Amino acid sequence: MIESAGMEPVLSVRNLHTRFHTEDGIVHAVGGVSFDLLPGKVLGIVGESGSGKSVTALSIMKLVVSPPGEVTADAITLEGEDILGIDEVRARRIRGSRIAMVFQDPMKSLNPVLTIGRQLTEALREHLGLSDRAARDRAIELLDRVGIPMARDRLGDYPHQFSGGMRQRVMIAIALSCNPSVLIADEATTALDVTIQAQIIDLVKRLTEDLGTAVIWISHDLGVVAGICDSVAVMYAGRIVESGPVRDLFHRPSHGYTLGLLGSTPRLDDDEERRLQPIDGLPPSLLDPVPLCPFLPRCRHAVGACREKPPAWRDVADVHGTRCWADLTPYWRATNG
Amino acid sequence: MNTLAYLARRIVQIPVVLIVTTLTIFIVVRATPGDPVELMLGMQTSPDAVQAVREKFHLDKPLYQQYLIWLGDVIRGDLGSSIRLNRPVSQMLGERLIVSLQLATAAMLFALLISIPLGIVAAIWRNTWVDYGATGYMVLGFSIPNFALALILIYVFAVELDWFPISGIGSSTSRGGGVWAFVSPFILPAVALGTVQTAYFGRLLRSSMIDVLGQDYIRTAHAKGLKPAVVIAVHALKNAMIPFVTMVAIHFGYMIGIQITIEYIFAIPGMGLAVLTAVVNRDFPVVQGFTLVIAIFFLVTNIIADVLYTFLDPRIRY
Amino acid sequence: MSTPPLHIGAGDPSAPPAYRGGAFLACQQFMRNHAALAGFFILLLLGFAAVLAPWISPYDPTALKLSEKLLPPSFSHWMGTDYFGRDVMTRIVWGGRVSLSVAFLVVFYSLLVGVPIGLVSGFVGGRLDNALMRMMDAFLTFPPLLLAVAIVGLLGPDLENVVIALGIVQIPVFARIVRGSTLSAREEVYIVAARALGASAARVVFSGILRNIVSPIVVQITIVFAGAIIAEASLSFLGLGSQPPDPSWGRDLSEARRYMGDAPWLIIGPILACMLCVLSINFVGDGLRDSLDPRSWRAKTTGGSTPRVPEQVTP
Amino acid sequence: MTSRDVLLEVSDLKVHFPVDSVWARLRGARPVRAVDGVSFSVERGSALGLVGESGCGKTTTGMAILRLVDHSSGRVVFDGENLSDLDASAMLRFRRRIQVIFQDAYASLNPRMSIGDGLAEPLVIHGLFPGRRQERVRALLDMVGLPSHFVHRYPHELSGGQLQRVTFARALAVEPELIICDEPVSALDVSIQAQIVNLLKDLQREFRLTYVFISHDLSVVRNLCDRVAVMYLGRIAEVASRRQLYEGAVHPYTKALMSAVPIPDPDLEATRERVILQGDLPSPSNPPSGCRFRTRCPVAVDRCGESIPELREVNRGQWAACSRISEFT
Repeated sequence: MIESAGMEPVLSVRNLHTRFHTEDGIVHAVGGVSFDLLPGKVLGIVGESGSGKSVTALSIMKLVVSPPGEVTADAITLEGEDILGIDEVRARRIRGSRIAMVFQDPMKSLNPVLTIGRQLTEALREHLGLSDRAARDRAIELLDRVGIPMARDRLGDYPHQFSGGMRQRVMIAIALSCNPSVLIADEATTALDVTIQAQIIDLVKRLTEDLGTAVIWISHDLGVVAGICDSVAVMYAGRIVESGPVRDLFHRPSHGYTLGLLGSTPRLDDDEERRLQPIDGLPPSLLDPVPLCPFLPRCRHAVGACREKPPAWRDVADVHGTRCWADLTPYWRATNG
Repeated sequence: MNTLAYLARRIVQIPVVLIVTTLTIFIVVRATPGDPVELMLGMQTSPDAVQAVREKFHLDKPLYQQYLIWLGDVIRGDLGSSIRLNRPVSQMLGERLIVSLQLATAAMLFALLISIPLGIVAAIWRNTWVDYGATGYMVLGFSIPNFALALILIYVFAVELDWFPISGIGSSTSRGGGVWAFVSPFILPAVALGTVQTAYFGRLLRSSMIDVLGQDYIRTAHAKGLKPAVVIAVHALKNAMIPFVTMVAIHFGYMIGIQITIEYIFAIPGMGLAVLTAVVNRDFPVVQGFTLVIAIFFLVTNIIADVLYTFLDPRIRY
Repeated sequence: MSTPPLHIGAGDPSAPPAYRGGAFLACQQFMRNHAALAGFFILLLLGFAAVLAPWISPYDPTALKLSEKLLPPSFSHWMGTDYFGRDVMTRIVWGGRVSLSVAFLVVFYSLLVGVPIGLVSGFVGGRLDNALMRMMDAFLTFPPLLLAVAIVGLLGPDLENVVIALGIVQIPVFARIVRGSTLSAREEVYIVAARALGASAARVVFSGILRNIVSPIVVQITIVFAGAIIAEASLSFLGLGSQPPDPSWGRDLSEARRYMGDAPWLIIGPILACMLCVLSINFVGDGLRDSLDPRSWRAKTTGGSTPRVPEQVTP
Repeated sequence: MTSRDVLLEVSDLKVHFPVDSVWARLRGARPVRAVDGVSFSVERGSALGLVGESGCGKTTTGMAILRLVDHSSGRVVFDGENLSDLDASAMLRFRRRIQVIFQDAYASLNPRMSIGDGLAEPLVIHGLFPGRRQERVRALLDMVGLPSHFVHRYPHELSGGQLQRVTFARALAVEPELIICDEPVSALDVSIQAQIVNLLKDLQREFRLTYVFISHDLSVVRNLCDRVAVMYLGRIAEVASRRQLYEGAVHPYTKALMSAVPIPDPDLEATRERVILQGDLPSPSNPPSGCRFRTRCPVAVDRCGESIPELREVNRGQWAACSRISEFT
């Protein structure tokens, strides 16, 4: 859990659980996630598909449909205000104005039959009560800010008339239109080419720094997370298994899964002879969570305690914690000398 | 501009399709046994009289010449005249087409009135009793032949309750005018005719709506904090309507042909009955003229469907 | 909104599961659909009744018995009698014989002609495709029922001609569906993969494409079958199908119309029979549509993984 | 590099997709020049990485080598024989020797065939292992690390990584020499991706396979390939050995591309110099005149628009297509 160090967190989540009731049983997509997001900071959430990172974001946004979804938590606090128990009408006022979200595929995330201008001004009119004219002016300003040339002329265009990178810029403009205090980017650059990804990351960094927006950056790509985030939470099978400041976490990975991820990831600056160290096997079923560490069947570093009791959260350094019984420091030192 | 070019191209294609269509009909009609003149004049007529009629309708010439003569006349705007009734085909067509279009429009209005709300609520409250009720209605609507429904409607609403007249379409003047006098004879036929379409359209709208509601941009719209009604009415419906409107236009083109049983029951002087009579009597000019118009009508509604598609979906530009 | 990421990993079961073919799995899935199963059994029942009509019906469907005309439903005549004193129930069973056999033959003939046309058109493509499809288009410019009426009208009112007319009307429908599925199947990566493996054209057609267009064809069969039953009833109703005194749902309805005020039960029987039949076919069709999709074949006994299409991570 | 054993040689390959409709042509639509003059060679037992962003023509190049798309001009020579001239039946002989793996393993397996049937299909097509096909299928599954009872499974029952193993097994069934891998690990999670990458390496060593590895992921390519060709808009920008490319790329595009690839190391990321390219990829149906990259190139000058730069050898074995290359090296 990323604890606040003195500063008041802008978003605080405690023990979030999200379950989906399906034909086959209850899928425990998120199983007790807690974190604090500090103002102006970027928190990365990394994990593979099915680890529950997107569902965590949707749960905070109150976008999980119930049924089949079911979201419970001890607390979800946005800028000191409890948003856990609020009704749909108040949740709607928060969405898009105080927490905004950017999704993976900009082509699918924009409505193909509405103009960019329409989609951009919607939230402005809804949340800020701007007139059509004022909303239009603000939309032009926003498009300009996200680097779309000739913004004024492009308001009447449709999403398919934009390239992939441009579409994602539009999505970012929509998300930031009401100056939210939290921006959630869910695999926002995954569908883009690397050169475009670099543009978008650069843009998000610049804009959120200017606006003081706190960001949750969800990604499966450790490299992207290393470049953009202040702190990182690693998710596996619906739980945060390790979290800490980004440098600390990458220099001292303290969970078998984090270590496994780093070992599996090929690097541009690799030794040519380095053989990847994959994680064997497949992720576990989320249908019947086991009480023990869910990573145990795939873990190379399991110790006796792992087979006896569920892993407890323990600190390995200042605000750097892990849910792992094994002490991995020696191993990590040895392999990365 | 490109849409216009596409439209022009589609319109240019119409005559080609029509020539294939009319030629097929021409050959089929002439190749089947039965002589119109004998049917009309009976056996006792003198060979000279028969010959005279034959010559008048060019039936003495080879088939290909008959077709070319007919085609030439059509291009000049002359559809010929009925062998049986000795009336210009175009005149008959005018009367019949108006009646058929009126009935088709009434049935279509009924179908839209029922199917649009039905499809939308079924999609929004998917897998609830609302949905089960709506889909149940749709399955029943699919399964009942329109003439059977017409009989039930007649029994309940005309025979037992006496709310609506059984016939009267096409003879509006006889009742002394008034809006109700004009509208009331259409109600039962329109309901009988439109019920299958309510089921068909409702099902289509439900499935396209469900498809759209599962799209990422709907999630985006919710993430913007828009009101659910706005998300449905603006973001979902506009997309779901694209296949729907296209299908409605195509069905309107077919409507005229499905009417035949309904015309038969309610004694409506429409296109279907006219074709039926003409076919039985081997009244070549009438069959030829009516099929031409029906084919044109179908092709035009198809083009309208395509144009609507481009109009509704900005991604498509031909 | 978002669907839950149902990625449930396969912990390989220790015991290998027993072999189960696609047909078995499809059947298994079909059985889970209660409406489809019910429809299937009703159809089976109607089929048996139609085949065994001469043995199970206590009355003669055509013999006149004017002393018993227009009797309301009773124990001896479950659905009453008609104007000529014939048992309505008996005529419905015999009418089913007509309807089902017409529908069966219509499906058979239109399939026999339509499928090869569609297959050739979709697979060969080019000019041949163009020519065949323009021909099909010409048929499609007429509303199907009107076309059928015209054909029967020309050939003369008779059940055989009804079969011919309805069959002709359905040929383009099958041709188009098969062509469409062939074209889209041709673009599938696994067909490209088969070509890369060196598969011959014939192998690609039969093992790759045909397997995958079976399910749209089967579903279309149910639609055509249901449509043929309604169309036969419509044509008979118009006096173009079976001729008196032969029993037929449409024909009987047409006659019952005249006595509707006095004997409403005459219209109820044939309508119910026709609806029940079409309804059952529709349910079976829906059930087949689902169960023929291999993604629905998850035999719970195999344990382990659930359906999962690989997540697209790159453009 | 004395006796080079070249297995595959591609020279001046062009694939242009013509505009089908007359109407579109009248409105001035131009053919898409997906691949526009690509040359490279691959030595037996080595792996060539073909990298580039979406739309650069890398996949089309692979498909043209396989003759799954028709090329407009150029030559593809496999083991001394010119595949471009062969008719379909002559090509069949080579289908056995050249195999392909696609990105979407699920889509590349027939959903209605069990895994066993799918693996037996290539054996049937080429008449291999008559009478022993069942054993062969089980052996193939074993080779790619899958249990033999998978023969009874259907594709939808398997995970992404398992499916990709199956497609490898299918490719290996006919004992090929060359395998064209089209983004085989891009759709997989990293932990599974690493399993497959290692499997690819092991299989290459065991069967002396040659790979053309098409990928957008420079990090994976570095791990797996001996030589790398970088493509941009249908042409090769730079081709070099792995070491030369990753430690001394010369083409401005290669440099920009590499600087955009994130590295999982926060310290490095904080200090790395990043070339952020402006704008988007131009359309392949209307590429810029001269050097294709000049519209986004940070060092472009006027003369870059004059002529299309040819690949020139900059260092031994390192070739780049840039008219200003002499100024950078």
